[in-house]
Amino acid sequence: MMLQAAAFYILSAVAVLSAFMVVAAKNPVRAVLFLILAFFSVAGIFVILGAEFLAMILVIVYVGAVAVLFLFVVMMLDIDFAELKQGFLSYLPLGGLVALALAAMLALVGFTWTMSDTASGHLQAPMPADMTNVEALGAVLYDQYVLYFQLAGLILLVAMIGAITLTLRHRPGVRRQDVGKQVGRKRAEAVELVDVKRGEGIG
Amino acid sequence: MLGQLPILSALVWLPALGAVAILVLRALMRGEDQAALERNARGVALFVTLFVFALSILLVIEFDASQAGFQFVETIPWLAELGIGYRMGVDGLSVLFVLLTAFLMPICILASWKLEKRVVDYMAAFLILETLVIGIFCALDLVLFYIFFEGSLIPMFLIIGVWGGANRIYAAFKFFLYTFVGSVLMLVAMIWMYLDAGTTDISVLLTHEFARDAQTWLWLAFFASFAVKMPMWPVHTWLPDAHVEAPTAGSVILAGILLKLGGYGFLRFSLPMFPDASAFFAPMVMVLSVIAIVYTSLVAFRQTDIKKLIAYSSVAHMGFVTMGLFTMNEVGVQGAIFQMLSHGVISGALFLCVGVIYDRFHTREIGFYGGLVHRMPVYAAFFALFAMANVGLPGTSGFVGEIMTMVGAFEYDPRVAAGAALGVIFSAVYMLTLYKKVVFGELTNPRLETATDLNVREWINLGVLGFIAIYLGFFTTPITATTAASVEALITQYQAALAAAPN
Amino acid sequence: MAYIVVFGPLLAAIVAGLFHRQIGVKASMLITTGLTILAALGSAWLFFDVAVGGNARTYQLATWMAVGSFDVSWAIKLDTLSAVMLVVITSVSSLVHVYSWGYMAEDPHRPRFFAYLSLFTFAMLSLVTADNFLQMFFGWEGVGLASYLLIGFWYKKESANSAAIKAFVTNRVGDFGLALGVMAIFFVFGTVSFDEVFAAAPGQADTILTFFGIEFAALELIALLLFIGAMGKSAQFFLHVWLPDAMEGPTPVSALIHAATMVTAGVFLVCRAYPIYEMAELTSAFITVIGLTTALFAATVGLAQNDIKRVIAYSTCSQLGYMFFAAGLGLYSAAMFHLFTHAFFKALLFLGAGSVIHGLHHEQDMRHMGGVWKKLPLTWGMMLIGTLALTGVGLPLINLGLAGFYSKDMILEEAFMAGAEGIPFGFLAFIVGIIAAGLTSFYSWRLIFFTFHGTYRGDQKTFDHAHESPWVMMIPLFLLAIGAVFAGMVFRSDFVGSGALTFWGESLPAGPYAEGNYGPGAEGHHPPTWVLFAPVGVTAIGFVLAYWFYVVKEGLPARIAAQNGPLHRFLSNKWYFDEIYDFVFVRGTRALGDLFWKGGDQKIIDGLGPNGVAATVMGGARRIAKMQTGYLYHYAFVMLIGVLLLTIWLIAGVGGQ
Amino acid sequence: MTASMLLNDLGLIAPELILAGGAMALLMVGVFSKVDLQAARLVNTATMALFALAAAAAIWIAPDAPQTGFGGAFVLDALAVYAKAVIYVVGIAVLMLASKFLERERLAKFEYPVLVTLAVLGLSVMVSANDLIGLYLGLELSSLSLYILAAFNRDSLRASEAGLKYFVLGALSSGLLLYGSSLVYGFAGSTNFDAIATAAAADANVGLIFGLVFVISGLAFKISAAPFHMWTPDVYEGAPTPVVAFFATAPKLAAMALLARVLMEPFGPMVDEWRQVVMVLAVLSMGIGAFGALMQTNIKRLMGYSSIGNIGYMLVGLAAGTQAGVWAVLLYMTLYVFAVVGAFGVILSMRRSEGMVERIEDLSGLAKTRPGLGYAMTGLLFSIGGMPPLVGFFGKLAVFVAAVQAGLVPLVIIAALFSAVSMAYYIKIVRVMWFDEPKGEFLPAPAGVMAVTRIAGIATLALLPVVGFLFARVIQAGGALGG
Amino acid sequence: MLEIGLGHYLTLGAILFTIGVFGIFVNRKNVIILLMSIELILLAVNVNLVAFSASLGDLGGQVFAMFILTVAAAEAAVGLAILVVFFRNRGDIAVEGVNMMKG
Repeated sequence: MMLQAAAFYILSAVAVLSAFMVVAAKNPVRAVLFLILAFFSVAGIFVILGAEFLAMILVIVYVGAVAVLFLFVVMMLDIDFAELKQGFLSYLPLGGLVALALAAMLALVGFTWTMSDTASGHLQAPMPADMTNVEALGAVLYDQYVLYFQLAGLILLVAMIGAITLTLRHRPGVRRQDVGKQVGRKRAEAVELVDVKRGEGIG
Repeated sequence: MLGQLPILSALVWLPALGAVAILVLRALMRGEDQAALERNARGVALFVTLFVFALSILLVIEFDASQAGFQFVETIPWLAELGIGYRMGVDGLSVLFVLLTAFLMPICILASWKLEKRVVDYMAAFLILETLVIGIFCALDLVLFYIFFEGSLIPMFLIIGVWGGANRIYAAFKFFLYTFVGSVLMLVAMIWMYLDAGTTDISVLLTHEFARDAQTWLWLAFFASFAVKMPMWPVHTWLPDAHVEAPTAGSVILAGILLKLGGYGFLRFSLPMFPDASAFFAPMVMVLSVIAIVYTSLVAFRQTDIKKLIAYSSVAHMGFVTMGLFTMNEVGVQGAIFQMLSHGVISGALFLCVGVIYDRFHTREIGFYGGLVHRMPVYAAFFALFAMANVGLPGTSGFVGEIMTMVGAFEYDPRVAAGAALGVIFSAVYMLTLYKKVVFGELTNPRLETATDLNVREWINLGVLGFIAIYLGFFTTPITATTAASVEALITQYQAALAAAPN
Repeated sequence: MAYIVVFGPLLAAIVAGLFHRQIGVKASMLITTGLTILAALGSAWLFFDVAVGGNARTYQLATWMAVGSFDVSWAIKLDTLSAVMLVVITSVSSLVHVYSWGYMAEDPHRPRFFAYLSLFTFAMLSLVTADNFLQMFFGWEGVGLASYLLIGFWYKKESANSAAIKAFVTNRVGDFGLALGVMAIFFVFGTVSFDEVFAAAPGQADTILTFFGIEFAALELIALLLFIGAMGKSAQFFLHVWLPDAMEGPTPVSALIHAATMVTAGVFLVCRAYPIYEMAELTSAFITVIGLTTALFAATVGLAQNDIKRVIAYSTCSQLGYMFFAAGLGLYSAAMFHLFTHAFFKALLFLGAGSVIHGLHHEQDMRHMGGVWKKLPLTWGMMLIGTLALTGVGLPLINLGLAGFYSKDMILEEAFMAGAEGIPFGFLAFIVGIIAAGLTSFYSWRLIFFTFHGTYRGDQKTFDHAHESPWVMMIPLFLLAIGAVFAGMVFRSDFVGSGALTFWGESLPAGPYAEGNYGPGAEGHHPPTWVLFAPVGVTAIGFVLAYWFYVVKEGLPARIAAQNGPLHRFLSNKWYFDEIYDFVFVRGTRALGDLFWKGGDQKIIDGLGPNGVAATVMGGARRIAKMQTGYLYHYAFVMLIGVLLLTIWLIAGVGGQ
Repeated sequence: MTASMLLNDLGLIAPELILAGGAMALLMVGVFSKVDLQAARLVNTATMALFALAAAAAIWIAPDAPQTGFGGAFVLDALAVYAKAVIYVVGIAVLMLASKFLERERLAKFEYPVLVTLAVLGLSVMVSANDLIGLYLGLELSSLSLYILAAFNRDSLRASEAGLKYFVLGALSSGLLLYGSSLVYGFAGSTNFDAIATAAAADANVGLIFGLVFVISGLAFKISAAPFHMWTPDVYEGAPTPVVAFFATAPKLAAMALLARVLMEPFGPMVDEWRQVVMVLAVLSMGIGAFGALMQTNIKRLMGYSSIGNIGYMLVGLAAGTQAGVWAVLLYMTLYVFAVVGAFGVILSMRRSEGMVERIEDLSGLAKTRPGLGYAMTGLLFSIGGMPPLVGFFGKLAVFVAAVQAGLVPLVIIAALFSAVSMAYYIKIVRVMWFDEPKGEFLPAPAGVMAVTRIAGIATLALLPVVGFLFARVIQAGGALGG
Repeated sequence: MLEIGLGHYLTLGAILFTIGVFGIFVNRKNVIILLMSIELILLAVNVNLVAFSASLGDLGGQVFAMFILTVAAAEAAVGLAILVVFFRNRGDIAVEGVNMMKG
C-alpha cells in the first residue's frame, strides 16, 4: 500500500511538474523533452493501475513516435527562439484564474466521485480474472471493438494521406533518379549525328 | 357553377405563372432583340393582370353576399402531418380586397409602360406581388397566410430598391426590416395559436376560444405586425420613406393594397379571434388612431416632397380605418372597410398623379412646380378630383369612409370622433396647399413650359380611378352590401364573446 | 320638375366642365345659363306649387349609404322652406350667369367659370332639398368646394389661391362641428333623416350626452355642433375671416355665393333644424349672442374698409348676424324673410359693384374712385336702390319701403318683443341691431359717396375710359333692383305676416306676428312706436353723417385715416382677427407640424426607433466583429471560458434545481 | 461473435463498407495512375458514383425498426438512414462544385475526393454512433480529413492558417469531448449510449453533469455553436471554397444529428439540465450569427456567421427536447444544407478574368448581368434566412413550433427578433445584387456549378408544394429518438 | 491520504487537463507548444479513463484510452503537417502571427 502510494505521489508530482514545464519552457526542444518525461510518469501510473499494455503503448507509441515527431518538427522548423520569448505573462493572471477555477472544480468532482448504481450492471467488457491485461484487451479489441479497430486504421490512413498531401513536394529543381528511364534509354535518344558545315557551327 | 372550379387558386397563381413565363421568355430570348423582349414582357404582364381582373370580377359576381361564411373554399392536403393545409376561401371581408388588388394591378402595369430599366424583372416582380397579395386575402390557413403575408415583402423590397429614387436603399431596408420585425412576432403568436387550437385552419380558429390572458399576448403580437403594416402611429415612419422612394406603381400598390393588409389582418384575426383583448386594447387603438390622424396630418402639412405629403396623408387615413375597426359597431367596421377600399383607389390615383409629373420632370419637390394648370389642364382637373377625394369631400368615396368611421367612433366615444374630425380639417389644409403650390399660380419655372398634358394611358388610368372614386361616393351599396353579412356575423360573434366574458 | 331644377345645373356643370373643348365656349355658356334659367323657372313653379299651393313632398332618389340603421338616401325634399331657398338660389344664380356673360367676357376660361357656377348651384340645391342631415352635409361641403373653386378661379393670383384655401378651411372648421353634430344626431336618434329626427326631438329633451367629460343635454350639444357648422358657412364671428378675403373671386361669384346663397346656408340650417333649436334654449341664446356680435362687429369693420367689395362683404356678414340673432330668438320666419330680401339687394349691390369695377377696369379700391356717377349713371342708380334697400329705408306706420325695410325692421321689432317676453338677449339684440343699422347706413352711404361722388382720385386714363357696363350686365341689375324694391312688400305677409301660417306649413313656425302674439290682432302687445321708428331714425343719422364726412367735408376721412388713430387702425385691420389667427392657427399649425415632423418623427420615433435600433445593432455588430481577433489563443480562451461558465451555471444555478 | 452475427453486422454498415472500400480502391487508382489531372478527374467521378451507391445502399438497408450491431456500438435507425442519405447526396453536390475549381486553382489531386470520402465515412459513423468511442472515432475520422482539406491549398497562407486554426481548436474541442466522455464513462460504467441512459435516468451527480457539459461543448464546436464558434468565420474565409461548401453542410448535419442523438438518447433523462445549456448556446449563436455577419465584406466569412446563426435556430428546436424538436432540426438542417450548397455554387461562380473574387460587393448587379444566378442567389439567401415563401421558412417554422410546444416562448421570441437582425444582412447581399450597378461581369461558371446552383435555387420555391414529402421523412427520422 | 483512490487519479487528471488548457491560452510563442498542450489534455483524459477502468473493473476504458492514443498519434501527424505547411508559407509559427483573418 505504502509503496503504491509513494509511487503514485512521486510519479504524479513528476508528471504535473513536467507538464507544467512543457507549457512554461522557453525552448521548445526542452518542452518536448518535458513532455516525454510526463509521458513516462503517466506510463508509470498506468502500471500502478494495472494497465500494463497501455503503459507500454504510451512509451512506445507516444514517446517513440509522437514525441520524436514533435522533436523532429521543432528541429526542422528553423525557428528564431529569441523572438518567441516575449509575451508570456500578459495573459497569466486571467489564464491562471481560469485554470485554477477549472482545476478546483474538476478536482472537487474527482474527490466527490460516485458511480451510478447501475454502473456495475452493464459493464461493457468486465475484466476477466484469468487473463493478462494484454490478453484481455486483445480479446475484446478484435471481437467487440472490431469496428472501431478498423476505424482507427482508417484514421491512421487519413493521417498518412494528409501528411503526404500536405507536405510532399516534387521540387522542380531536384533531379531524381529514374532507373527504368536510365535503362530504357535508346541510342537514338541519346546521340545525334550532325554534319557540320564549315564555318557555320551548329545552329 | 364556379363553385367547383378553383377560381381562387387561379386568381392567385395565374400572375405567378405569368411571371415565370416572362422569366422563361427572357432565358429563351437571350441575345435576341431586347426591345422585343421588353414589349413581350409588358404585354404578358398586362394581359395576365387584365385576365386576373376579369376573373376577379367574375368572382365578385358569383359571390353570394348574403352568406357570412367562406365561399369558393378550396382545400388541398399539403402538410398533413402538421394539420397545415392549402386552404383558400373568401368571405365578405376579403372578396373586395381581391377585387381591389386585381383592379389596381393592370393600372400599375399601364402606369409603368414607359419604364426602361430592367423591364422584365419589373413586370415579374409585380406579377409575383400580385400572386402574394391576392394570396393573403384568399388564404384560410395561418401558415399559408403568413407565407403570402411575409412573402409580399420580397418583391416590394426589390421594387423599391431597384426602381426607386435616390435614397431608395435606406427606404427599402427600412420598409423591409420594420415590417419584418412586426411580423416575426406575429409568427410566434400564430404558432402558439396553432398549438392551442391544434389546427391552422382559419375557419376553425375563428370559432376557437382562446383563454383570456393568452388573448392579450396574442393580440399584441398580431398588433405588432398589423400596426406596422397599417401603419399606425408611432410605427409609421417607414411609410413616407418607402413611398417617396418607390416608383410610381410601387407607391400605388403600397398605398393601395399593402397598407390594407394591416386592416384586413385586424378584421380577420385580432377582432374575431381575440375579442376580449380587442375590447381591452380598443381605447389604446383609438388614441393611437386619433394621434395618427391629427399628428400625421400636421406633419403632412409641412412636407416639401409631394409623395411624402401623400404618404403622411395615407397614415392619417389609415387612422380612420383603425378607428373604425375597433369601434366594433356595424357602421364603424363597414366604414373602415369602405375607407380601405376607397383609400386604395384614391391614394393610388394620387400617386399616379405624382407619377405623371415625376415622369416628366423627375422631381417631387413641391417648390419646383407651380402653375401646371396652364399647360396641363386635364391633369389639373384629375388632380383636383383626387385631392378633393382625399380631403373627404362628400360625393367622393373618401367621404363615405370617413363619415362612417366617425359615426361609428362617435358611438364608441365622441371624443374620438371629434379628434378624427379635427384631422379632416387639417387634411383640407395640406391637400389644398399642395394643390395650390403645384397646380395653381403663375408658371414661373421655365422647365415646366414644355409640360404636356396627359397621354391616353394616363387618361385611362386616372379616368377609371376617378370614376370609381366618384361613383362610390354616391352609391355605396355595391360595397356595403357585399360586406354586410360578414361584418354582421363578425360583430355578433364579437359581442357574444364579450358578453360571455366573466367581467 | 324637381329633377330638372336640381340636376339641370349639375348636367350643365358636367357638360361645360368636361366637354367645353368639344362644344366650344359659347355652347358651354349657353348650356349652363340656359339650364340655370330653366331651373329658375322650374323653381318658381315649384314655389307656387309647394309654398303657395301647400304641396310639400319628398322624392326618394337612391340609397347613398345603408349600413345597419345608418341608412341615408339621396332625396329631394320639397317644402316651403326649401322652395323659398330654391327660388332664391336659382333666380340669383341665373341672373349671375347672365351677368357673367358680360363681366367675364374677356376671360379665356369662361366655360370653366360657368361650369363652376352651375356646380355651385347644384350643390346649393342639393343642400336645400336634402331630406336628411348627411345629404345636407353633402351639399354643404359641395358649396364649399364650389366656392373654393370660384374664389380661386383666377388661380394665377397668389392671393386668390390663399383666399380660396382660407375659405375652404374655415368652412371645414365649421363643418367639423356640423359633422360631429350629424354624428351626435345619429347617435341619439339612430337616424339622420329630418322627419324622423324632428319628430323624435321632443322625446329626447332629457337625454344626456357626455362629451370630453362634460355632460351635455343631448339636444343642446347637437344644436351647438350644428351651429358651429352654420357659423363657418355663414361667416359668423370667429369664423368670419374667410368672407372678406373671398372677394378675391370674380364679382359675380361674390354676388352669388357671398351674398345670396352660400352664406345663408347657415341660416337655412338653423331654420331647417328649428325643432331641435326650439328645444335648445342655451344654444339659442348663444346663437343670439354670436349673431348680434357679428352684426355689430362686421358693421364696425365695414366703416373702415376701402375695397368696395369688402365693404359689401362686411355688410353681408353683418346682415347675417341679424338673421342669426333672429333665429336665436326663435324668429325663424323673420330670419328667412330677411334672408330672402337680403339675397336680392345684396346681390344687386355686389353686381353693381362689379359693374363699377368692370367700368373702371378692375379697380376695386374706393380711394381711387369718386365722382364717377356721371360715367356710370345706371350703375349708380342701381347701387342707390341697393343701398336704400339694405339700409331699410321706408316709412314705418304705413309700411311702405324697400325690401330691407320690411325684413330688418321686422327682426328688430320682433327682437324687441322677444326681449319684452323675457327671451334672453332680446333687448340687447334690439339695441345692437339698432346701432348696427346706424352703422350700416353710414358705411353704405359712405360707399356710395366715396365711389360715385366727390372728385375722382384715381388714374386719369382709367377715368377717361370708364364706361357703363353692357346690357347683359345691366339687365340682371334691373331685375334684382325690382326684387330689392318689391320683394319685401309683396312677400311680407306670406313670410312673417298673416299668411305665414299657411305659407310655411309644417316647415317653419310662422313667427309671433303671424301667430298673433302681437300686431294688429293682439291687444296690448304692440311694440312701442319709437321702436318702429328707431331703425329708420338711425339710418337717417347714418346717412347724414356719411354725407357730412364724404361729401361736405370731402377729404376729412382721408386725413383721419392718415393720422392712423388707434380706433381706425383697429377697425381697418378688422379687429386684428387675421393677425391673431395667423399667429395662433397658421403659425401654430406650422410650428406644430414641424415639431411633430422633425422632432417627433425624425428625432424621437426614427431616432429611437428604426435608426436608433439600427445604430445600436451596428454598434453591436462592430463589437462582435472586434471580438473575432483572429488570435488562436483568444478563440481557445472563449471556448474554455464558455465551458467553464456553462458548467458553473449549470451546477450552481438553474440546472441545480 | 459468430460469423453470422458478423455478417449481420456487416449488413448494417453496408454504406460505410462501400465508402471505405471505395476510398481505398480509389486511393490506389490515384497513386498508380500516371497523369495527375486525369487521375483526379477519374477519382472525382468515381467518388460521386460511390456516394450515389452508398446513398442507395443506405436507403436499401433502411430497417423498419432500429437495429444495433457490433455489440450495441452501432445503430441503424431512421435518423441514421435519413442523415446518411442526405450526407451522401450533399457529398455528390459538393464534389460537383469542387472539380473545376480545383483544376483551375491547380489543386486537382486525387487525394481530394478520397479525403472527402473518408470524411463522409466519418460522418456516416457519427450519425450511427451508439457509443462514446464510436462517436469519438467517427468525429475524428471526419475531423482529420477536414483539417487536411482546410489546408488543402497548401501554398496559400490563408488556407494553411485556416487549417491550423481549425486543427488546434478542433483538437482542443476533442480534448473537451474526451474529458467529458471519460467522466460519463466513469459514472455510467460504460460508453454505450443505452447504458448511459439507464444510469442517467437512475440518478445523476455533478460528475455526470460535468461530463454532459463537456460533451456538448465538444459537439458544439463541430456545429459551430457559440461560444465554440470562433473558428468558423476564419476557416470559412481561408479554406478553399469547395471545402467550405463541404464544411458548411454535411459535417454540420452529421454533428447535429449526433448531438440530437446524444442529448435525446443517453442524456434524455437529463433534459432539464441540458436544455439550459442548449438554450444558452442557441441564444449566443443566434446573437453572434446575426450581429457578427452585419459588418462582413467577404461573402464566405458572412456565410460562416450565417451558419452560426442558423445553428442557433436549430438549437432552439433542439432545446425543446422533444421528437418534434428533433425532426424540426432535421428539417431545418436539410433545407439549410441544400440552400447553402446552392449559395456556395454561386460563390464558386464568382470568377472574373483576373481570378476568383469573394467580396460581397463583387456581386454588384448580379441580377442584371446574370439573372439566373441572381435570382437563384436571392432565393437561396432568403431561404437560408427562413423568409417565406421560400422553403427555408418551414425549417424555422418547425423549430419554432417545437420550441413553443415545449413552453420555450421567450426563447422563440428572442429567436424571432434575432432573425430580423440577421435578415438585415441577407437583404444587404440582395441589395448588392439587385440595387447596385454592375462592376464587371463574371465568367461563365462550370456546368457542374451551374447545375447545382440552379437546382438548389429553383428548389427553394419549387419544393414548396411538395415539402410535405420532406416533412414525412424527417418526422420518421426524428421519431427514432427519445421514444 | 495514503489510501490512493479514484479521487487521486481524477485529481491528477484534472491537474494535467488544466495545465493543458492553461498552456493553450497562455502560450503566444509557438504553435508547437499548443499541440503539446493538447497532448497533455489527452493524457489527462487517458489517466481518467484508465483510473475509471481500474475502479470499475472494466476494460472498456482501457480500450477507449488505446483508441485515443492511436487517434492522438494520427492527430499529431496531421497537426504537424499543417504546421509545416503554415511555416513554409509564413516563415514562422508564432501564435500571434496567425491572424490574417479576423473580424
